[in-house]
Amino acid sequence: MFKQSRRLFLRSSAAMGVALSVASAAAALEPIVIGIPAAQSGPVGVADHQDWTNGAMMAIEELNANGGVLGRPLEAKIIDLDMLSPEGNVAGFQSLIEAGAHAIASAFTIIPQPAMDTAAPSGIPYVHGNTSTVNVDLYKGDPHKYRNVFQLDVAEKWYGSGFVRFMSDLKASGQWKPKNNKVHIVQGQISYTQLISQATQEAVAQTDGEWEVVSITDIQFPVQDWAPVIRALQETDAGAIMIDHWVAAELAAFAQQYAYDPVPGALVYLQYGPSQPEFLDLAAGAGEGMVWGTVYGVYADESGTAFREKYKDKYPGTMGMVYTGGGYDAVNILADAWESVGDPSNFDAVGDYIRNIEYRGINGFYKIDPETNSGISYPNMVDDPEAGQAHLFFQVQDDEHRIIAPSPFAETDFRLAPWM
Amino acid sequence: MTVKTYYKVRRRPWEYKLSPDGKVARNRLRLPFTRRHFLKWRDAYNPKSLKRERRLADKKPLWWTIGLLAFVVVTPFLSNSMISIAAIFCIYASINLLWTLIVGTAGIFSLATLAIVGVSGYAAAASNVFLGLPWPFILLVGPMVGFVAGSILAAPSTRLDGLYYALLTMGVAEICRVFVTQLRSLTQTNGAITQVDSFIPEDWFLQRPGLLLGFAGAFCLLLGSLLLWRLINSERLGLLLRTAKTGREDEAFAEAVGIDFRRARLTVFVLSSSALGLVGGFYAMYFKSISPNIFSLDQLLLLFAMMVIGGLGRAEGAVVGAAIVTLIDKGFIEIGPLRIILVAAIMLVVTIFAREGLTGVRDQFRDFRKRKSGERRAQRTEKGGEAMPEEAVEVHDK
Amino acid sequence: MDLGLIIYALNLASIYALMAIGISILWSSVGMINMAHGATFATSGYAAWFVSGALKPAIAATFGKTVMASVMMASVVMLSAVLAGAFCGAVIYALAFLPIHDKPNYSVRSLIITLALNIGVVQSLLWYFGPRNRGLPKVFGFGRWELLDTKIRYDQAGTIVGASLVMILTLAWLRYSRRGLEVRAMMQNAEGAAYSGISRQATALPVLMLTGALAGVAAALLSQTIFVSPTAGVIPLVKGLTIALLGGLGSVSGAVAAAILIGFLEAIVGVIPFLGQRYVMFATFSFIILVLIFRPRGIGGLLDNTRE
Amino acid sequence: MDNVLFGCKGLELSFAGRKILSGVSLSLNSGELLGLVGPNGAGKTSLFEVFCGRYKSDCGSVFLEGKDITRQGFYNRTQSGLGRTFQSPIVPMSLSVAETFRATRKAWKPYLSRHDAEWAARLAHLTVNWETPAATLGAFDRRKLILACILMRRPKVILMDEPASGLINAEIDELELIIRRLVDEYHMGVVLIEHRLELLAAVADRTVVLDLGKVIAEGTPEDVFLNPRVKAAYFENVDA
Repeated sequence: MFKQSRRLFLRSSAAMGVALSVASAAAALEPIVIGIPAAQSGPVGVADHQDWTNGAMMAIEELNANGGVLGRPLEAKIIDLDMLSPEGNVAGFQSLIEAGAHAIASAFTIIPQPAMDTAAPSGIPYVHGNTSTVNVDLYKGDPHKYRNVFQLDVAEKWYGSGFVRFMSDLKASGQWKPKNNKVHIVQGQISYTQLISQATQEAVAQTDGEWEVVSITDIQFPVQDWAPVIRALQETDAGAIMIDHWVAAELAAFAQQYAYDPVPGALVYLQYGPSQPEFLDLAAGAGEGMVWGTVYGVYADESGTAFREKYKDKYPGTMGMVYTGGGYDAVNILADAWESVGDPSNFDAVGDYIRNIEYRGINGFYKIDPETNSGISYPNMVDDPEAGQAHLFFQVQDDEHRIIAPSPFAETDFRLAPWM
Repeated sequence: MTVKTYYKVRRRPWEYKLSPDGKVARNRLRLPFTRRHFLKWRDAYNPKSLKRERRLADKKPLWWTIGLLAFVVVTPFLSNSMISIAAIFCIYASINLLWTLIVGTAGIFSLATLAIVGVSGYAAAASNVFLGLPWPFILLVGPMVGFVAGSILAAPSTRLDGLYYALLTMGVAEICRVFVTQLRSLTQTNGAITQVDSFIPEDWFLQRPGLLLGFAGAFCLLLGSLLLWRLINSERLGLLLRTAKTGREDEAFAEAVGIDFRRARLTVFVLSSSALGLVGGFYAMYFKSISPNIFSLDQLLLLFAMMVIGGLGRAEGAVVGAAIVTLIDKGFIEIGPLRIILVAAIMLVVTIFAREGLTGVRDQFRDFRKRKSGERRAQRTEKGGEAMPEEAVEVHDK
Repeated sequence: MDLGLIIYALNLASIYALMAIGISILWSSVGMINMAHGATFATSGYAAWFVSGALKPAIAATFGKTVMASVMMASVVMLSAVLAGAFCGAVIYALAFLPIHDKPNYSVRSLIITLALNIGVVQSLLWYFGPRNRGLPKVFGFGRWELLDTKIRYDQAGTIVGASLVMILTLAWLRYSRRGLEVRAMMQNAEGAAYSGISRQATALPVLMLTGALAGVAAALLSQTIFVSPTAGVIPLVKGLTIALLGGLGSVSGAVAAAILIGFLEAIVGVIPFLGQRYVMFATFSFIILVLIFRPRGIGGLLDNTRE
Repeated sequence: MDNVLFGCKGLELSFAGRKILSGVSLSLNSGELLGLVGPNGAGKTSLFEVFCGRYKSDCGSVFLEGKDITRQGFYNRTQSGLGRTFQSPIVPMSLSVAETFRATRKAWKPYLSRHDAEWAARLAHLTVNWETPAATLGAFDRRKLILACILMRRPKVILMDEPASGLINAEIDELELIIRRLVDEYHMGVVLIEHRLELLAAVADRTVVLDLGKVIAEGTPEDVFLNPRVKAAYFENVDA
């Protein structure tokens, strides 16, 4: 099983080389370079970045097999990003820009400012899935400078209101009868989880007593043992539990320990972490019935299913549910832009194209909100399912992630978890 | 009759000698207001030719000047990312130099170096972002906070043994990291302070002119650190501390001749801490942001690796090590985690084979050669043992 | 303070103690601060995962779903972790002890070499196995007991019992075997031991292998609760080091006492409402700093005479 | 005893319940060489350590020129004019002789000049090349080095802990010469530890015998030799 990540990645790079030489017409021309800064040696985010790289590589191979873009082959330039420190971000982005990248496609970085500041002056189109409010604020501070920095998905705060809406809808549909209106939030300490927690609390406050946050438990990465958290959960005995944490392995450990000691009847929502492939493997069945969500996930509709199958062919095992599609879409969006602009080196034209793009990808419909230079979320911001990226809610059913909301994209109905 | 052969005791290292006019009186430049000379010239008469010969007894200043000049001349012609790497190198090298002062000169095994940089950087950045002080004050606030932090941290160092003190300082660094990440007002940015004002104008930031200006600043920082190193390590404080360096007996000697080495240690610690504070402020300005990563163990280990590879306790070690590791870590990001493995491998090999890092290799090799030639000479003498003093008169050029 | 909290504290304490004892013994007998203890921990975890994964079909085929199968699985996991740990110890012996143990600056250089090994091994694991965490087979099975109205998970109970057992065995070995006598002689006075004919070179190897095996056991036990990953050793290393120092380097009983203290401290801080989990590290280090300020050589001296 | 230069009153010292010193009182005049003798374990070196402040006494006081210096640190006492040498010939391991002198000259203000160092070296009969690393000196030269370093500041009192140990007879003679000159010409007070009584007889003006932390005899060397308590302490097994 261990073969899949690194070795397959190497193999796929080799395959790309073959594809390059086959595309004879394209091979003669100078390649279009996509820079991918991916954390490979840091303590966090390596798995997500691997997903993104896999998705992007898949798109590049497909495009190259079809003759490339503008007759030119695509080439990925992957570097190891130290995304925790300013100097790491600056060094990574600078080296990509200097390597002659025509665009940068990045999953995310923990401190966006240095990365954006490095990319912005060069005017290079920089598309990413940071899912961050900081990003939006920075853009609003200087829209001209950051004009070519696009956050393909939405800011993380939508996770909060989305979750509350999901609970209300689920309750209204009658599939779940909460035993009380209490919500217990377990929150991590980074900005991402903190902002989601804040947004959730605000959204709960607006429900006029339909829900009520009764307890907030703080946790700190790395969580070695969830026993104290589970004790706190049982003391509160809330109807809905939100584990606002993003490290898949630790959530899997939570799932296992929770399975011994569940809070009867509670809805368990694990926020984003289970999207990472290792969750199902590690939880080994204990994740059954747990709910999680993402504002940027791979759909299960026709194109989404096709993508999932292709992906699983290429990278066997459990598939990541978020950044795989994200990387794939990002490259396709860039390819679209280059195809219609005609000159990948004309950064501003490419940027203008992306700003006005309307693209339906694996992770939903991409349209850049001019206010924030980032995506649009359904149903949080728009009511038309095909006007944004759906905030998908998954439930682990029979050891598989199944979409249970929002409506047009749901694969299946909510199912009561074993402890409910 | 047996022919007696004479051997040279040992080869002299090849040395370039000036031959000044023997009749002119020697006149040396002095540093203003002191009795010190710039370079350590030594004149002597050659007993064979009876000519006056002049040699540079200490060539290190020459190498430093050549190296730094080459570095500062070449860097502006490099690519943007190389200029950034050069600036990062300057910053890391400065931190390493100051850390070497603490660990090597003062002999206090502190792991809170980056914590001091971080705390002062954070305080300086906060004074700018939240209190609205203009950027020149960052260069004042940084050292002040560094001074305070250094004074607080220095207090327990006289009571604790090396390893225990190292643990304590590691704990302090961890507490700082946790504290900063817990700060609710910094939650938005994951504990980082961003958009700090800088000596680099906003429009130039991370573009060529800005990079060059940043590099110039970082280079000045490095020069400043080297100057501080020189002032502390080669002057009175350094001399006093070297007297009390190697252990209890040395400390007893120092006290017996009236040296208050504890106070000297604390002085060096606090001075270096203030300078580290300045580096912290500069760091926050250079990147316009500072993140909790500065307190992380990984970052500390990276800097430690630099010092070890270059040679612990030497200025040239701190700088050479910083150059090698920064280049690998920031320049070879394409090869991914392999580069970290490469750094670890270099560290391993250097430590196994070199006593005092890369910059100590030359001395180590000379010692080795001396020992070997001594062994050979001993074998050649008739008794097959060491050359006795009375035999030594027969040996040419002893 | 109820039983559940005590169990949780003991669970933490037993893992910490396993790591800290290894570091402590190693320092006092061989004079080496082993920074590669974390790498040993991670490597053992991966070895257990790899071997158990490889042997899973064979065991399933031979024993089916019987109790014997789970016993076999458990012994495979523990054995492979222990062997891998001991092997890592031997590697550390070959790289960080043998070439330099009679050279200048031995203690600093061995620390640096083990540090380099730690960094290198962690990154190699990350490079070869990828960033994904791996789950070990559950040696103690899934489930929990109800004891006095408290729920005790099998893995918690197993860890506490297993760790205590291993520690008792180790201490007994040190106490009663000839090798153990030699090790203790070296712990008390390395020079004196050398004069009475105890070879430092010959004794260092079993000591390193033993401490490596202890880290292996810790890895196998902790992986019952969390998972195996390249960086899994970082926290146990930091905790082990701090606890060994807090216990007064070189004092085994001090290390155990410190591990229990820290285990309980972490458990209690975790449930204090206004502090909570996020202040656990904060509290731990503040506590250690306080102790060091009042007792500059840790708490070891309270229990026995540590080596000067 | 009004012109007492240096002394102590009622010093008590114990380690882990064991009495090392009990009620030791001594006094030293300027220009006097006081011999301190006693069998092994009598507490001679411990007394020195208390004198120079490396051990803290349980009670009692140490005074120099009428000033109480009990609370001062070692280096402070050195700076007030109390020199001390050690039983083992210690020198800074990483400095040359010249550097050692330079460090000593600059130990505290006012800094001394190189001439002071040269004067002290001559006084201590130190005739080695100043570029030699101190660690490579022989035992006698090492003792001379630390003595020279101490002499540089013209101390009032010098405490010497077995300066003759490990020296050959000719060297001991030279040492006696040096010490006598310090006492006679420069009127320094010297306290000399030596456990060989016969050596003290030649140089000391007055001798104090210490046994089990107590002063058991005091007087000229000849008187002390005949004291039965001293004989008992030294030759326990012999009927005295």
